[in-house]
Amino acid sequence: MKLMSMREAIAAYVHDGDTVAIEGFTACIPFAAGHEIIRQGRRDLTLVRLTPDLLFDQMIAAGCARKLIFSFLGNPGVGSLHAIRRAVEKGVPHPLELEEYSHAGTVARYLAGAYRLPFYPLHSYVGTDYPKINPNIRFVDSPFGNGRVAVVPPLNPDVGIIHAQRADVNGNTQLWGLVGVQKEVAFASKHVIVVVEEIVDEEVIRADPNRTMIPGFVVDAVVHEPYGAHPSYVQGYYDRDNQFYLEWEEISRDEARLQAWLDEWVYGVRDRAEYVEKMGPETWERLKPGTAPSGQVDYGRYV
Amino acid sequence: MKLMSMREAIAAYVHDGDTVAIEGFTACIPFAAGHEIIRQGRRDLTLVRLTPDLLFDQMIAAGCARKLIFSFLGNPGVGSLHAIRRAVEKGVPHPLELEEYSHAGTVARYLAGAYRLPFYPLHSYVGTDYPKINPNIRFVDSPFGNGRVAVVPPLNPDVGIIHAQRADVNGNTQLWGLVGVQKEVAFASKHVIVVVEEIVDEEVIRADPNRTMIPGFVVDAVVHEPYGAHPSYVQGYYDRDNQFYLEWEEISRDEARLQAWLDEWVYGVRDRAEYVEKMGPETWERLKPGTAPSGQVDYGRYV
Amino acid sequence: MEKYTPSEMMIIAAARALAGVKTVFVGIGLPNAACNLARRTVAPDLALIYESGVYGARPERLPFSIGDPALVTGALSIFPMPDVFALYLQGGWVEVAFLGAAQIDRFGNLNTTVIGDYHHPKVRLPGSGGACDIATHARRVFIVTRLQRRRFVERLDFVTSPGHLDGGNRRQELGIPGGGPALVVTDRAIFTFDDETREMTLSSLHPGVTLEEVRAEIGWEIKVASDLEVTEPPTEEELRILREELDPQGIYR
Amino acid sequence: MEKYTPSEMMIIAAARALAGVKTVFVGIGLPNAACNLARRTVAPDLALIYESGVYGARPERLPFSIGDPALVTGALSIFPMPDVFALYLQGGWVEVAFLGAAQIDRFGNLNTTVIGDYHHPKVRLPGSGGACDIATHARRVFIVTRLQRRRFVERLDFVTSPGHLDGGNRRQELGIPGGGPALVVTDRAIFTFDDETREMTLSSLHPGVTLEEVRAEIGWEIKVASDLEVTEPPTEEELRILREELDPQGIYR
Repeated sequence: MKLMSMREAIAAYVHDGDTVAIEGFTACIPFAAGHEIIRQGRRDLTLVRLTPDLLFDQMIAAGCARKLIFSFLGNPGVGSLHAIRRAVEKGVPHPLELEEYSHAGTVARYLAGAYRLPFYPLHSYVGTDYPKINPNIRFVDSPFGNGRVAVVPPLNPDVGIIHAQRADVNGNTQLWGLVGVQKEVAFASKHVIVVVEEIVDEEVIRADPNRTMIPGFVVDAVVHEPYGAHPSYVQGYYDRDNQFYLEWEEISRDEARLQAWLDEWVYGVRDRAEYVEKMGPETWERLKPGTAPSGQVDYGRYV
Repeated sequence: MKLMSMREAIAAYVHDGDTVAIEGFTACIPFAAGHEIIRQGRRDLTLVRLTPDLLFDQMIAAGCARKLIFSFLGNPGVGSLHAIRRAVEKGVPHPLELEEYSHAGTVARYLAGAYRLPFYPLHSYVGTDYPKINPNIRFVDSPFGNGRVAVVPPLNPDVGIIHAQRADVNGNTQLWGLVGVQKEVAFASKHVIVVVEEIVDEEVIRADPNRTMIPGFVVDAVVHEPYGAHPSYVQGYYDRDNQFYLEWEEISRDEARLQAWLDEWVYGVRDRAEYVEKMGPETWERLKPGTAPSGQVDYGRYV
Repeated sequence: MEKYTPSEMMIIAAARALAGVKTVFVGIGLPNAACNLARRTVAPDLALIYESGVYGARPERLPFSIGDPALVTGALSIFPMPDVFALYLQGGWVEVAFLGAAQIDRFGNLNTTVIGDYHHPKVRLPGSGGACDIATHARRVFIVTRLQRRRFVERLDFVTSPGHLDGGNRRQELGIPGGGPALVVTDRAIFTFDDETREMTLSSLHPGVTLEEVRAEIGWEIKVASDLEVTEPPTEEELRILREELDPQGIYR
Repeated sequence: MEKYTPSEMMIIAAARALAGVKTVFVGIGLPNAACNLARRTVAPDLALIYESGVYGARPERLPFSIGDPALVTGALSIFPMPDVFALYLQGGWVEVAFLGAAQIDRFGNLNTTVIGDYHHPKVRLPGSGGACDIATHARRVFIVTRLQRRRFVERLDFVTSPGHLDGGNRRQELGIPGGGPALVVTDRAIFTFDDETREMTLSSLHPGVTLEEVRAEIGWEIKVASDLEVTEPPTEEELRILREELDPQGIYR
């Protein structure tokens, strides 16, 4: 039984100075968790994410982070992450250390961490400027005389946070739609917080075990937080709030306006439940998808 | 449209001297494909499989193979593979070259092949006798000064054969239950034959895209062969024929009896359809599981 | 039918280049439109692969990003990120990939990382995402971008994605698996790469565009093909499909 | 209740050693019975992981092999083979793993490959399967096997799975991640490994078994713990659960 509130989970597992990986590729971005980290005033975090997205723009604007490990810095489908750009280009509100890879490289760092390997090989980076700016990108000759590959070292975050459709109270987690690197981050991290739209009975999980991506034994906290990924989306539960992604382009261009937004929507609400209420039912109605059932398969009963 | 008969698929993609990987861990072992390879009289194959199982015992007894790459040589839950043991211990019917790994090593060879890497790292083999008997197991120092790992080179079979529950006519393949290394073999192999219990409409595949393990573009031939994995099993479709696995212990101990079995059940039938008919409906009734539906998930309709 | 725009010409030229291709790695925007046009014309078997882990998407709306849920519902397969890069891309299954860039040089090397010094950038750009990996592995890379002098530069501020490096066989010598840039499609002209030197070469001017206009937008002396052509203008059918079926809202006009 | 058999004593002793353990990597047979007994007694949170890629199985029949479909239906999670080895095992999530062997030496190194010379074997055994990987990675390895002189040998014909190598800290010095063999449970006695020398040490005799009987079945001079104990015989409850709930057909008697 690992069920706890977001406040409890963040208080227990995210500490100043920690390396925190928050994953979900476009889908299932754990905004509720990030906002709680902001509210609890965490500082000097090393934030890790393939695609920092709006969430890290907000967390960095709020002053949570010292360093960013990433591979794509953009507001997907819209434009820039202006708070992060201000930190990098002008040191506002304070400088931000960057450690960057291509996506394959960041993924490889998680894999080395999850697989407990001293390095993970990939073919990228030859002929690029990455090795000059990132000493974690090195090269190894194959002992079989069949080539040379880039390698990156393991990344084992202090805590990994992911959002999914559903889990049981022990953290056995099922997700569908884009699955990103959620599984790898969960296995690589020293502690794992899983945030879900629904807590389901263990029998629901057991009915379709191939759908379970994260086994409970790697999970420390299960947080039940409906709409916890807004303004990103959860496949089958709600749509991406593209309107907000467009608005963020304007909000984040202006440091004062961004801080006012944080005051209203992060510091100004107690928790995600209050955020959901404040957004109002018309938001959730607007983002509600139609239905597209998966169909069933039969595992067979063997007695 | 890649649908063809087993006879056509084997004739087109399996040639004398080829390296042939036939996977499926306990479940979904492509017996029908192996029997057709025997019937077509292929010779000098290098057979690859984590767990050779009864199928390779039969193929090696039939004289198809020159070499075996593997990691566990047993009749799972029963005992030995006597035909393979005869070849190894006594050179009967003829000697068999062995190249062996632990499971993690065989898996790593497939991964290096599928990922087009010159090697794949793993932590096994230190302190064992494997490096002495297998020159494909070597060691690499991490350039990050954090240790040393074993590595194995890529394996890219000429053809990979797997069995699954269902596919569409273009080879988009869904499987559930034990999934073994089917996906990795399909991506590592130069040609891929997928054998399925059911050909389904593309819409069935599209209804649950997270269940698709093998995309059609890596598949060369789709063979519709109900009960094609007997005496192994297909989750939800039929049970493992444990009775036959027990019988094989006796059949395979006796070279003459084994050849008689091949005469009757492999050479003596035209194809798997005839084998299924010859087995009789009571076999399929006996092996029929009850029902255990997965439940459905909702992908959401986004318009 | 109304006269076509430079963007439409760019999309249509890119679509034609996909003739016979079966797997393409693509983002949202113009290249996506080009792929969908190709499927309806020169490449009926073309399968689209998105970096987000989607193969065979069939969206019911114009996707907003490569992670749009409409790309997931009804797709043929969804796969995790490690598979996108190691299995699909590094595994060598992608025939053609589309890339854009803030800066491109004469050998098709691309910069999407910074303008200015890396450590003190004037403009911090998004970085690689999958671009470096795509440029490394795709059998052929098609670059789609507007022809602008600030993009077509003599020297990149940062090499994010490898093209033909410093030309010739250097890319192959260093063991980079994919074939590298094969085509640059812009709003004014099409460029290919010389078989030997691997230098970008102007091969076709879109109708009405002059050589001088093209030269003015390129930061080095561009090589010109001896058989410089004029791009075949869009056919009625190409324009009809693009406007009526693929872009009814006129986003790509 | 009827008197217990040596096999039952072996299962029960193995089960007790799982007190407080949460993840165990297990095969079919005696160790499986031990794990299921532990779940009902000393380790209620124990999760079973099978090499076939099953976590949290809840079979409705006695599984015939580790790949039995009854282990799949109703399990908590099914995962592919690369995950079994790289993510679960190499990732360090397995607390205890059970292994058996055809030969075991005084440092818990195991042979399941050949009897005789590798290239001209007298008996060709199954080989590693996952055993080498399990022995490399599990935090603690429990070896369950009958005490027989042909098994407990001075020198292995082949080292399939690493134990404490030649003793002391050699295993750690070479960087093998897991902790190595911690316990050998047999039908006559229990052995642990000396904290310093890592040599197998007789720590407990099952009721009624003599030191001489044990010595006679071991191919080297076995070290004996100074506080050699007699194994606590099975309790009524342990026997009841084993016989009534786990092994009603008496397969493990």
